[in-house]
Amino acid sequence: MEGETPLLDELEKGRWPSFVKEIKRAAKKNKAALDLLKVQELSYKDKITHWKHGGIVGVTGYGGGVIGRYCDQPEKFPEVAMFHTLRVNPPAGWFYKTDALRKICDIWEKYGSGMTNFHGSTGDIILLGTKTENLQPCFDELTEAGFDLGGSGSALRTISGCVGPARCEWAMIDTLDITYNLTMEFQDEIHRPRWPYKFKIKISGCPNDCVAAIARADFTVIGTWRDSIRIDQEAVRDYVEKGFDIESVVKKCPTEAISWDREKGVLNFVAEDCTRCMHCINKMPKALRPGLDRGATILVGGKAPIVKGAYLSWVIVPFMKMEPPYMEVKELLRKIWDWWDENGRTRERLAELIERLGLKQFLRDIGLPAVPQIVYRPRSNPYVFLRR
Amino acid sequence: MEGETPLLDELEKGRWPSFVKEIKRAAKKNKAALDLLKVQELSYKDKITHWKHGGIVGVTGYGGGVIGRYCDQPEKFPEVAMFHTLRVNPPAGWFYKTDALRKICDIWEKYGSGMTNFHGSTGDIILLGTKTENLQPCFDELTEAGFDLGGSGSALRTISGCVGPARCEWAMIDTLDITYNLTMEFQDEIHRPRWPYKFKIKISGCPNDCVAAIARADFTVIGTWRDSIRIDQEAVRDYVEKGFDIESVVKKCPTEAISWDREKGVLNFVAEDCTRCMHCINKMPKALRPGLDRGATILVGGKAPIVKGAYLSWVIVPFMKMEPPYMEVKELLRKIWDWWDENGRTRERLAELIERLGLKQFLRDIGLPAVPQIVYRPRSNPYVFLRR
Amino acid sequence: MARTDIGPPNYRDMLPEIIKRNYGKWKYHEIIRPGVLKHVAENGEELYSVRVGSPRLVSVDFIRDICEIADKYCDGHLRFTSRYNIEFLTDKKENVDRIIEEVQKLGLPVGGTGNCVTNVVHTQGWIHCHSAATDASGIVKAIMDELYDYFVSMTLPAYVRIAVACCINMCGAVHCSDLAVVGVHTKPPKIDHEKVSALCEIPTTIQSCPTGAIRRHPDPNIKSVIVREDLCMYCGNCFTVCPAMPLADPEGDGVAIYAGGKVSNARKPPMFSRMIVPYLPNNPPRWPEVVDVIKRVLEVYAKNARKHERMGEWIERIGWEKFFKLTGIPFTEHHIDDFTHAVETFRTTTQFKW
Amino acid sequence: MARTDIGPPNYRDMLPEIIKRNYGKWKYHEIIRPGVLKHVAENGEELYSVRVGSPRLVSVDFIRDICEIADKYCDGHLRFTSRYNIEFLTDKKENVDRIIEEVQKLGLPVGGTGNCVTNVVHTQGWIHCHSAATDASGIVKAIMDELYDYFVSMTLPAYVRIAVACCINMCGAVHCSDLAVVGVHTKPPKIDHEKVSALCEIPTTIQSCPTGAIRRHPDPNIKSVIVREDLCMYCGNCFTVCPAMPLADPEGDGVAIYAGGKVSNARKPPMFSRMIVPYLPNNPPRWPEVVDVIKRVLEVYAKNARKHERMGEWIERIGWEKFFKLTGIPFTEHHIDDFTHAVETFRTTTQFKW
Ligand code: SRM
Ligand code: SRM
Ligand code: SRM
Ligand code: SRM
Ligand code: SF4
Ligand code: SF4
Ligand code: SF4
Ligand code: SF4
Ligand code: SF4
Ligand code: SF4
Ligand code: SF4
Ligand code: SF4
Repeated sequence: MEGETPLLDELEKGRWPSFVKEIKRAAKKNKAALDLLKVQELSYKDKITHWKHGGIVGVTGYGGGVIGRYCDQPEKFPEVAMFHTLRVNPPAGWFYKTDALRKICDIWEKYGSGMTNFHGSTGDIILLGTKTENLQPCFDELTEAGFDLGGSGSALRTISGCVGPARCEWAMIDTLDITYNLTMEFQDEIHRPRWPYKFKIKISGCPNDCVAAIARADFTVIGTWRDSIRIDQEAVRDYVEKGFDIESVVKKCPTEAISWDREKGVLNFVAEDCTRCMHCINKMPKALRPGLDRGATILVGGKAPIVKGAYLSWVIVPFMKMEPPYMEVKELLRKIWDWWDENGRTRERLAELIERLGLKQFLRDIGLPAVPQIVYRPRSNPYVFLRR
Repeated sequence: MEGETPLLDELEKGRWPSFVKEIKRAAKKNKAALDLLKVQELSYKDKITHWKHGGIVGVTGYGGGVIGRYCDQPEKFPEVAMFHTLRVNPPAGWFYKTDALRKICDIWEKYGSGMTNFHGSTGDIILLGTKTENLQPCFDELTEAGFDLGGSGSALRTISGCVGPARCEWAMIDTLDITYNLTMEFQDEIHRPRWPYKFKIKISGCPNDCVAAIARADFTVIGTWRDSIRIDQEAVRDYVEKGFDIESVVKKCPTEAISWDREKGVLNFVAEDCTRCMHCINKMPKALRPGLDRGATILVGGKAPIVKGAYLSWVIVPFMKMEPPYMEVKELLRKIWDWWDENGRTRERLAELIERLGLKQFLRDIGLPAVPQIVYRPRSNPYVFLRR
Repeated sequence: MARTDIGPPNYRDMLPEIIKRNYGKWKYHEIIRPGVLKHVAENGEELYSVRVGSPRLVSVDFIRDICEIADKYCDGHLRFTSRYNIEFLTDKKENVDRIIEEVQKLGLPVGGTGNCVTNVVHTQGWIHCHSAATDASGIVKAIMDELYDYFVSMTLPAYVRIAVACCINMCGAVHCSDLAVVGVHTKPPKIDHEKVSALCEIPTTIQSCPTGAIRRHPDPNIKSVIVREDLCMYCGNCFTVCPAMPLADPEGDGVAIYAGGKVSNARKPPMFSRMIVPYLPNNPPRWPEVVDVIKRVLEVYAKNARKHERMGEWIERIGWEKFFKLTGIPFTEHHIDDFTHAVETFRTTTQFKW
Repeated sequence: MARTDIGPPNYRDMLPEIIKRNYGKWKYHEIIRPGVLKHVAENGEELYSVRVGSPRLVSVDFIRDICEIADKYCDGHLRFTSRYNIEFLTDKKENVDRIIEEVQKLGLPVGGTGNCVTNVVHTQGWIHCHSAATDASGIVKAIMDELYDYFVSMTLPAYVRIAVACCINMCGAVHCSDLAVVGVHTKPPKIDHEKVSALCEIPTTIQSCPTGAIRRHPDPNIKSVIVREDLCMYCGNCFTVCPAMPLADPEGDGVAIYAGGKVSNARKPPMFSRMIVPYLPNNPPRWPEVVDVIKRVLEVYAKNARKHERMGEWIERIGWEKFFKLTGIPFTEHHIDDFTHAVETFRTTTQFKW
């Protein structure tokens, strides 16, 4: 292998851990990994990808979970002539016991290239590169080991949630349980694509949004509260006494809901002005805590640029209680899917459909009330379809 | 007349001066004004307008300046069966000598209803209501008296500018002279409609924009400066000593360019952070004054909602010197008109055309450089026509 | 043959002597009382301007009345402002009180300066326009009778600029005013097919509709158009190009109310006004429901905004949801934008108030 | 027949005991040093998390390596973060240093917490994707080699999140990242007409183009399409639905750089990233021009922003014109939006800096 990949070898240098080293490691035992290394070197030389569109490949009974992939130089790189990936649905919160991980490693060493992504950007375990004939047996062993495939294609994609109540003091909702519960409920929607396009759900425990749900999910659940922040004034003073620059924090409150009374040593707080942005809580976790009347804000439509441009998610339900078995959110999801399925064009994501038909129409059809929290501001144009 | 117009009579009551009183005043001497009163009463009763579309009426050699108007009940109200208005171009800044005004009054008493608007929203003197046959003689006497018609239809409309250097310490450009000079230069464009739609020019002496140019003009000229605000610290202290709440002013500076050093009694100022919004100058006119390197920001596209929605004007030239004979601005206007004329559809205003073809295209075709001052922020989408 | 293209009189010929002397050389100004400005020139000369409210729709005799005052106290000079107010200009301080006295004799208010409600920019309405969905002068009169005290004083947190337009063409400044009333049709055009064939160019008419609601008449023998009513939002653009498609309707017509717009670049950039009430019926002669909303919003603003804060700046600071709460104005689905750039108004954050 | 629809393992089975005991009962946390979090439960129990950088694209042996550490010090438990970092979880404080030691032996950095540059969200690139206009892992490696010190420290004004995507599909978070690199094609698709007839559904292909650049082939005998090159902005959506229209090109392909996006609702609402450099050529293996821009912007930000201020919050406060000035990045016409909601980015005020 030495010297054969001069360009990639450059990327073994430097302090950040090297993926090239990883491929080489796999290549020592695995021919596909070796060809992968060579294809990648060639791309570095040619400045072009050497992968072609995948055909329809997969496992029995599923319409997704596998991304088909072929090399454009199969003669030169026969081991990666077919090089499909499996998307494996991870446990909620990406918590693992080592035995579970080792099982995956063993299976993938047996059937695939030995290369993986922990994780893909949607959150799946990505098993990177295998031949068509290995897909089914690999899948069979995975399910045997307790793992199932995630979503791909025009289906519900693998749901993800932040670490939430497992390790975060700010989780206003049980992100892991919601992720798991919805995943189990919607197995069919995940495995059998039948919608206009992909659909993503992401769940964050609080407005810090540690799974970037608001930017990357068609259906975004973000924990929040309705009552007041809880303030331990003693602990606030303690921060200040230890030299904490409380003014710099207070200054950045977007609503001026908090102010620091230096003389009295009191953090004044106007609950009705607070928009629960988390900022002050983030900076003083020992002194400030979210309120106790908890639930979630539901937003829809986040996505990347294809085709009509990127969208951030839009608030559609300012507050919803989130208690198992999460019937309200499931019902809402089903209604939205039906509406999208009925009205959406091929490759039209929810946001684009809502933009095309109007948020007003969407709310009406779904049966959600129009409240001012849904918009930043009312319309400026006079073009009201009063009677439609 | 008494008792015949019970609804309108209601509007003679109250403290604000009454237009009904005015119509009645005119109606005493003028039959058309009397019929106008009655038509208006009928509208108040029927809750509907009784005016119909005007045909093409006007004066010899002009394509505009007159708004044709007909009553939908000519038998009942023969005196206003025809009821056209004349738009008379006022002196820049709406300054008058009383003899000039009296002449207009006399002419209008002779040929029209005796009712007027001082002024219309574009800024014209509106002579409200006359018959077709009176248009020409009325016009002839008006020009005799030194007045000409303003714009209407798909033409350059009557230009207006704020009071500017005539009575305002903040005029960074000579709004009256620019208004007058451009008006004289573009008489043909005002009187002979030949464009896709209307075109408006408004000129304000400073960013306070006292003629609402930014909202209502296709071509907006707003005075500004490039150097630093001039501060008379003595005068600032004087304000403060007299009990002026300087903190409330400083707090509203959008860029935090100013701050008040209470101890030293000094108004700190960071010139490069100031965006010349005028706020602090407005509040302390005796202490703060605009800089001395003066010119104008040129913006385009302001308009009301028809058809694609309302637009505020967009910056296209951050700074342009404005010295007579204003060649640079005239040349720019001509280029823009040519471009609009060539590319615009019927009833497509400049903003709509720019939106359709792209600001980038507009700048390129007009030959203006792309500078960051033109936008609030760069694009977020990746859809760049790199080669177009 | 008459003279043409002479243009307006040269403004120079209209200026008072003190202005000619100090043109471009003003140093600062003060508002010495509501309605009276004092401008001081670099050389120390003082110019007093007395600002006076006008109903705008005036008779020639009204103009003669004010000319008389200007002759007496202002050497025959006066001006109008960009919002229809009259300004009497004098370099003699002692004339100020006399002007005020004479003006008040005529029943005209002195004010409109500083943090006040100044004159209302408005339009023709039923007085002259074929497009009108409401009257303009009448609503202005009803509003200003109620807000009179705000014209003659300067007690508000900042400027409050009101506009009224009689249809959504919005002649004037409705789209960028602190408070605005706009006439709205709420029924699709009624088509007179015979008149369409006679008067209207069919392709232009079809093309005029921003929502594509207008189609060729299905019967090829009828040279006319039809309107898909579910696509019509009553903008009236078809009526502008085709007189055979009037929208005016005594039941359907009424007004919408907008708030929070501004034009000046002071502090926050210019802002559009935004719809706060989608529809109120026409109720002449005094439109009490309209006046009530305007007054209520103004008073909530006056009570809650900070010093120097324009209506829109205040609302954007507290949030629109809070605005609706404080004013008690109901929020409806119609407030939610569904026009071209609607998505820019959708809330993309969990930040909001209850 | 294999089992299907079993779903993922139940997360409960994966949680360490201390988490099971304190699930939902955490009280507060501290970052005791870069890369090490201490979470304290209501009952006083303490959980330590050691966060470790991963290249994401890893071999099964890498996973086994980290499993070994977890077995030794964490009772066989570990987790990954939403940004690919590995977290070793232990309730024994004394294990923290040991974990760090072992991890460093593997050549992995400990950090990624607080006001740092954490791991880069990224995508497949030339490793696996047919759409790629650039590589992903390679650019990430080049950037992180350079920004390594920012990963293992917490010296920045606030969080800096970087993303890399290999094409404008933007798998990941490019569109809302503080700094982002995205692969861009800059040449229109090259059409293989024979393959089009064989592989592509023509109407779907035509419809896929957001700008309407794709037309039926003028020759009716050729069952294919043509592209109006002046309307194409190289988005690649046609290639996604029709494999016979590849855009990849060694000369044309490269990357664009974006800045100022964020996701959290803390302080300012979430923001989109915005284009700061329209195009840089692919220069593997280390993309020095790209790394240079990223580093330069990061450093200008670090020097100028206020405490707690994210990149986008800082830029919006000082103004984009100032950003371009401070960074020395040239502003070009390509920065000016000309897509659907472009007008919302045009400056509607005289307020700006020089
Ligand atoms: C006379 C007039 C110009 C003219 O050519 O006619 C004028 C004159 C002055 N304006 Fe104005 N403005 C005039 C219409 C406007 C307009 C246009 C409009 O209202 O349609 C605006 C933009 C309004 C908006 O933003 O919606 C306007 C925004 C200002 C501002 C900025 C106010 C703000 O804080 O937003 C100032 C500064 C100030 O007063 O603090 C200002 C300041 C001034 C000053 C103080 C300038 C000066 O130094 O002389 C003048 C007296 C102000 C006063 O009334 O207290 N002028 N001013 C207009 C009087 C209208 C009226 O009769 O009420
Ligand atoms: C007279 C006046 C209202 C007034 O009472 O003051 C007026 C009256 C009319 N306007 Fe206007 N506009 C008047 C100032 C404006 C302004 C304000 C301005 O110029 O500063 C605007 C908003 C700025 C703008 O141009 O966008 C304005 C925006 C419109 C529009 C919508 C244009 C748009 O692009 O959105 C129309 C509709 C049209 O052009 O078909 C319109 C059309 C009309 C027509 C001609 C009606 C029509 O559909 O043909 C009205 C004739 C009324 C009549 O019977 O006399 N008028 N119009 C104003 C002109 C007086 C003058 O010359 O001084
Ligand atoms: C572990 C992880 C969640 C997970 O389920 O995996 C996580 C964990 C924590 N986040 Fe986060 N965040 C995690 C991804 C995110 C993301 C998503 C992303 O980066 O893609 C965001 C949104 C980023 C954005 O806005 O672009 C995110 C925005 C925050 C914020 C808000 C930061 C801000 O001021 O904008 C906080 C609050 C803070 O730290 O002040 C926060 C705070 C926290 C706390 C302190 C919560 C807690 O009390 O335990 C955790 C440790 C923070 C730290 O790293 O210093 N977390 N956090 C993610 C670690 C990613 C990594 O390996 O670096
Ligand atoms: C593997 C992964 C990137 C990675 O390396 O992590 C990926 C890979 C692909 N994505 Fe993605 N996307 C991946 C997460 C995302 C995300 C992030 C997320 O889900 O949070 C996004 C942005 C969010 C979104 O969905 O909008 C994303 C937005 C896209 C898009 C643009 C969709 C849009 O509406 O804008 C496409 C294009 C398409 O659907 O045709 C796309 C298409 C693709 C395809 C299937 C290429 C294609 O055109 O068919 C890529 C297959 C690559 C390959 O060869 O394996 N991928 N893709 C991620 C999935 C791994 C996983 O399951 O965990
Ligand atoms: S989103 Fe909130 S609850 Fe979830 S991990 Fe981040 S800070 Fe904790
Ligand atoms: S959570 Fe945000 S809005 Fe509420 S007080 Fe704290 S900083 Fe202010
Ligand atoms: S726009 Fe400026 S220069 Fe003109 S009158 Fe108003 S304040 Fe004075
Ligand atoms: S003009 Fe405006 S931006 Fe400049 S210092 Fe004064 S208030 Fe601040
Ligand atoms: S606003 Fe409408 S109704 Fe009123 S004058 Fe203008 S065009 Fe006519
Ligand atoms: S009123 Fe407007 S929306 Fe309705 S048909 Fe006419 S042009 Fe179209
Ligand atoms: S960003 Fe584009 S090239 Fe990269 S993985 Fe996603 S689809 Fe493929
Ligand atoms: S790359 Fe995009 S813009 Fe170009 S032809 Fe294909 S779909 Fe159309």
